[in-house]
Amino acid sequence: MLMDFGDALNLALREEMRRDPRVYCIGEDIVLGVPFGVTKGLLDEFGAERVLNAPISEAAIVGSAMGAAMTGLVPVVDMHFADFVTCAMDEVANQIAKSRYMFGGQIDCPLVLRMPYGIGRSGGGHHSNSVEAWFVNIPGLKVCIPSTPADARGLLKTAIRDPDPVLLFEHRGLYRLTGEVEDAETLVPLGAADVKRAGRDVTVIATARMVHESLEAARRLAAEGIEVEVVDPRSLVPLDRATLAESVRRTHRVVIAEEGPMRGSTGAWLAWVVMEDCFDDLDAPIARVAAPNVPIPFSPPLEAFVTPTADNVAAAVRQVMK
Amino acid sequence: MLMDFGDALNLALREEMRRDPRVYCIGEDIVLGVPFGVTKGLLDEFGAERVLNAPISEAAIVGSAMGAAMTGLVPVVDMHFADFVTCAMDEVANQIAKSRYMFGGQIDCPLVLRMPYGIGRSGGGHHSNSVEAWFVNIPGLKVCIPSTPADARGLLKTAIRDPDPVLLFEHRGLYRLTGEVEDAETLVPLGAADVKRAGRDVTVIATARMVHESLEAARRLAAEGIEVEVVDPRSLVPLDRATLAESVRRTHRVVIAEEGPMRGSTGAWLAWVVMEDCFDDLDAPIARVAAPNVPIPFSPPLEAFVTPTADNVAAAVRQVMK
Amino acid sequence: MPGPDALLAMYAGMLRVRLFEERVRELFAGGRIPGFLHTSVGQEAIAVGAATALRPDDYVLSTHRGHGHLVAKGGSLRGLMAELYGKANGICHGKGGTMHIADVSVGYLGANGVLAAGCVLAPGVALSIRQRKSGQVALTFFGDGAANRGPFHEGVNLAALWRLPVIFLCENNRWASTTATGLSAAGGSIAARAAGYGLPGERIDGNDVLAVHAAVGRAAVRARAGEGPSLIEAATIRWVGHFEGDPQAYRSRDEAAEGRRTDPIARLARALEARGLLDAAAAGRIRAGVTAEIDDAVAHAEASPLPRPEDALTDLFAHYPWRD
Amino acid sequence: MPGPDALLAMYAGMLRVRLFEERVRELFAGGRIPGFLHTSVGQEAIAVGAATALRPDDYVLSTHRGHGHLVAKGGSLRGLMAELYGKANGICHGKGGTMHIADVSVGYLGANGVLAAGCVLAPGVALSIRQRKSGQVALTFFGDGAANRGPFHEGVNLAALWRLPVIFLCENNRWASTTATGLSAAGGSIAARAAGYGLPGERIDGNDVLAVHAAVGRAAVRARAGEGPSLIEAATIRWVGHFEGDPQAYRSRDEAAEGRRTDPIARLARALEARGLLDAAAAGRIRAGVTAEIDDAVAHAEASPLPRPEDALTDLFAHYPWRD
Ligand SMILES: Cc1ncc(C[n+]2csc(CCOP(=O)(O)OP(=O)(O)O)c2C)c(N)n1
Ligand SMILES: Cc1ncc(C[n+]2csc(CCOP(=O)(O)OP(=O)(O)O)c2C)c(N)n1
Ligand SMILES: [Mg+2]
Ligand SMILES: [Mg+2]
Repeated sequence: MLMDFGDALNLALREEMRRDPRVYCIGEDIVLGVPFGVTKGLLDEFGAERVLNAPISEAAIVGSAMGAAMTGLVPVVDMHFADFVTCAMDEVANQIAKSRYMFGGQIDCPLVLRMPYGIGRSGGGHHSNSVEAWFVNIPGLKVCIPSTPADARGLLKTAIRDPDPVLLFEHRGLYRLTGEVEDAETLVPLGAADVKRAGRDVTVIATARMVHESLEAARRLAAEGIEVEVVDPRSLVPLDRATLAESVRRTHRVVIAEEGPMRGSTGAWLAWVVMEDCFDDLDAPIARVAAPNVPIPFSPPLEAFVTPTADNVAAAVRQVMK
Repeated sequence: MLMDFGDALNLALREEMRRDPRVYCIGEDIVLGVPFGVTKGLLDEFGAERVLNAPISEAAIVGSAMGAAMTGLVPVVDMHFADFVTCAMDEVANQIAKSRYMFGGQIDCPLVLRMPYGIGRSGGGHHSNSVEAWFVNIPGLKVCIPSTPADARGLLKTAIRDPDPVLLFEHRGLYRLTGEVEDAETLVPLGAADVKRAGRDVTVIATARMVHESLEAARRLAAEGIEVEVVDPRSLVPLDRATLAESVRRTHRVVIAEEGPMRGSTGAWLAWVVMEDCFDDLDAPIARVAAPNVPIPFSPPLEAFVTPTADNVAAAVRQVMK
Repeated sequence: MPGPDALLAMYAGMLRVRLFEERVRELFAGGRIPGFLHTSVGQEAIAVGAATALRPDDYVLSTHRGHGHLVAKGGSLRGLMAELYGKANGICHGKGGTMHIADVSVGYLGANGVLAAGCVLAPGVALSIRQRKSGQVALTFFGDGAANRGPFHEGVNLAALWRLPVIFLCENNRWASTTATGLSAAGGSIAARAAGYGLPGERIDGNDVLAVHAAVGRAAVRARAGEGPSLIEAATIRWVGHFEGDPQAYRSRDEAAEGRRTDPIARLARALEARGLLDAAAAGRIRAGVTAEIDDAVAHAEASPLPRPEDALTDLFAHYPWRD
Repeated sequence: MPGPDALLAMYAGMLRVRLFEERVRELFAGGRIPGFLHTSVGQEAIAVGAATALRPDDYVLSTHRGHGHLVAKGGSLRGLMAELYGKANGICHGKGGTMHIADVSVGYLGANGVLAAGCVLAPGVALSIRQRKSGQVALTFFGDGAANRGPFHEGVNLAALWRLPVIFLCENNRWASTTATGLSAAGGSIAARAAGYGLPGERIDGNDVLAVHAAVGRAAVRARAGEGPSLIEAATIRWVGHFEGDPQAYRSRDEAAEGRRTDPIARLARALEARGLLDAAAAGRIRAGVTAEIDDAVAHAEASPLPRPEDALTDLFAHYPWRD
């Protein structure tokens, strides 16, 4: 069936909440599904016990999710905007990520943090950030970042069933993107990259919104006779290194596209991974597409300037083809 | 004069507090200099107005520092352990890092966050983390990471005089390391890497404690006829790319050594930087030394296992020499 | 009790905030202003009662709903409107926008996209005030919802502990987005939390500009006397959506109606009329004057240039010659 | 009022904590135990008064000073001591150590190296209790210093708002490391903060195990009845350094002396003697029994193997077949 990214997430929540009574949702204004509608209507089907509107207390929302997860429930936290995970950073980085390990495996911590993120609509400096790189750097967390409605649904379902904490980065620019979603319940495994477009000349490794920008760039470049392969890792932790390497060994040229800031971001790390696995296969330096190292500005021309697009991807591809 | 790393930081604080009455220190238990002694004795010289023992309120400690910095003071915050910056992450990532930019340059935010960090003495999962990679990924922050008493003093002085926020990562395993420190007031500029040992065969880029592990490895490898150059960036933001590239263009082989976890860390990013600047100069894949992707365990043999050492650096050098 | 001129200034001040916000809403609806917009229509008495009780050099820290606080503090309408438009000559060069406006020249240290952030910034501003012996105060606005975040606790405790010149002014407009205050603040009272820190806390009618002015005035005197911070909870009503475009499914239409019945501007107008300080003609002149100011600000913003795209790279650091 | 057996169990329980902690201190001084060590010598009445007022299946969340809480909750001394030694068969396989001990089998959900962390974990534990209709309660310990962190505010507010079965038990031992409570908690009272959330808050004598037992018992009844959380501030004295090796320059020797004068163990002993429930011989037998348990735990720990270094890579995820 055709549905949008937000509805696909909503479907995944419904399916998992029906399947497992331990699953509940918590967050600010989730009963009415503000701001992105993902949790809309859940209250009617599952009741107030399982759809909890919390006060503006990110540390308590995330911390309580861990307390519940340690003792038998499966919380799905809506961070409202990923930017606000800063208000619960200790709970994520020191508590959730570390407890299974520090306690010698005594506890499961099956929870999901839904992280709406990304640039767009002049959200400004506090509502536009890509912070996934911080969590890739924190051992004990799994990190997913879907680009299509089907992947969003499948990854969220898998994340909810995972016995360990999973962060799901949902680009807010994708919520109204429609795509084909299986009628049957379909899971997408973690650690399984997906080749969104096959091509022989260049491998573009892209996440979330940048997958679509890369596909657009690929269409344009095809007209110039350049065949671009677009590989979407879908989960960063675990990372499907095999699929990435297999593609690079065929194309010998790599572009890595993300929306986060250039410095110290996931793209820099992915470049390292590719180099580690495929150094001798590379015919050109890896090129990267990312935002410049500034906060996200408000004014449309400024915001547009820092937002990576198909143009940037196309330019990067041409560069590695030189 | 010969002094240890902690005393060199203490000296820098005294020198800067004498020079500029706007400078003050704030943190938990800093009057008695607990736990690392860096702020010891400052109260006697500068009084309670400028040496503030704060309650256990990291968000208020860091947030108030920004409020003071915006309005004419120069706070030096002692984070106690860098691990606890998670308790003030919003203040650092969304407030301090972004305000000059979001406000169109209306304010200066001259503050320093002193970040005691690192593995050692069975500190365990909440007192041993290397979190500098998160801040390298946040535009608007400068990040220093000294390895010697002289650099510690010089960088802290420069950081205090900088009109923008600077994080200084102080490896807690270095506080009692002694070294030569100039009698005269000496500043170390940001963005100036330092070649701690010259060598023709391999460039080892290392930070903080790993500089010393790398020097030890270099001594051992010299006996095998391998001449290792050890380059200490000293500041990660800004980064002295020129000095790194200059070295790599001579040696054609690179090892990057840090104490943080492998995945998504500063070493991965530095590997990207080297590749961007020197791809055609590399005769071998870059090798990295870092901790495995786990929290830091308590038990001595486990802690030792995850702690990068000279052995790891030597092994990495031999690998790139193959 | 403020004198006639001061009362008339409050009246004009509230009208300026009201008409400014209503114009901003129109401009947003008309696609002239981008962003996630939160306006303070109905809450003008708090912004104006507070600003008029402070010295021009006192500081305020604001929120995501901060236009009115800046207008009341005396910020340039031209600079503010141009910023909301995202123009190059806006107060933040278009980098901040609605949730990140700042105008240090009038002591307005910034709106904030993160709730309750000002609660921990304010004690630091107060530290610098004390160090500089400037006799200023730092007032931070925050909402009933924001009062449930940790920084409220840490900031109030620190300010109380160190007797810092801070005023914590909570605008309780009954809602945090879709969530009623009673469903987010245990105990139901923000003011009651003050006692736990040994502080005075009072709940006032936030639709009575004189009550706000008096309460903030008392808190400012206390702060300047070195007696420490105060917590004020001002009850008010948000007439409009939480953000522009909010369907407001969570509340009944009656509430907006109740707001209009208790309109702080009409209320002050009646008081002024009763004392013979205002009549229809004078009211008309004031409105005309304020409208002219806003027309001018809009004309200025419309005529102003957008920033050059590459200006996105400026203003990050005071000085940064390095290549990244 | 607990019966004779219960009273004797409390006496033995406090003695077990005391002797365990003192042994740990010796072992640390002797270089047998690594890490940053915080012991609870002098604070035994709180750990034991609380644990004996709870059901075995109730949960506790602990702190950096948590050995005593686990001993009192009935954790295996062998498993605990082996963990403090960093041995492979410690309760956390040597991965946790002093600040991260956990023993889920007795409802002890973990010590914590981050102050006040338990204040936000506990409401979630209570949510699962409610969902499972298990009638358990979740008690979180925290210190007077930790009470100044944001999570205290957010956790108490959430638990109060949702009437969750949580007990917030503050161990006020007058100091947060080198910082006196009066210099960190504005108003000077943690208990007084409860009122702001519409909660009962009481300050009790934390050196009176019966007072602690009674207060926690009342809070547990209230929690199980669905009436919500309670905040208890138990005043006590830390006899020893904040951490092992603390020179304690910040306080006078008198305080430790005062601690010994108000020793909770001697105090209960006197009460038991007065009621003819304890005499020197019986006291000797109890001490001998506890000492034997601790000797056994030490012998077990000494004899246990250290983990294999590569075991540092296990226990991160339930299942992780991927290459990083
Ligand atoms: C830390 C944080 N959490 C969540 C949000 C999203 N958010 C923006 S406004 C708002 C409601 C705020 O309510 P209140 O504090 O009462 O202020 P009001 O909007 O009523 O003026 C929320 C949840 C945010 N901006 N910051
Ligand atoms: C969030 C955080 N900040 C700082 C520290 C460092 N620290 C460890 S114990 C301690 C004092 C704690 O005082 P209190 O809460 O009263 O507990 P007590 O040690 O007295 O039992 C401090 C500051 C920490 N562990 N966590
Ligand atoms: Mg509100
Ligand atoms: Mg204490």
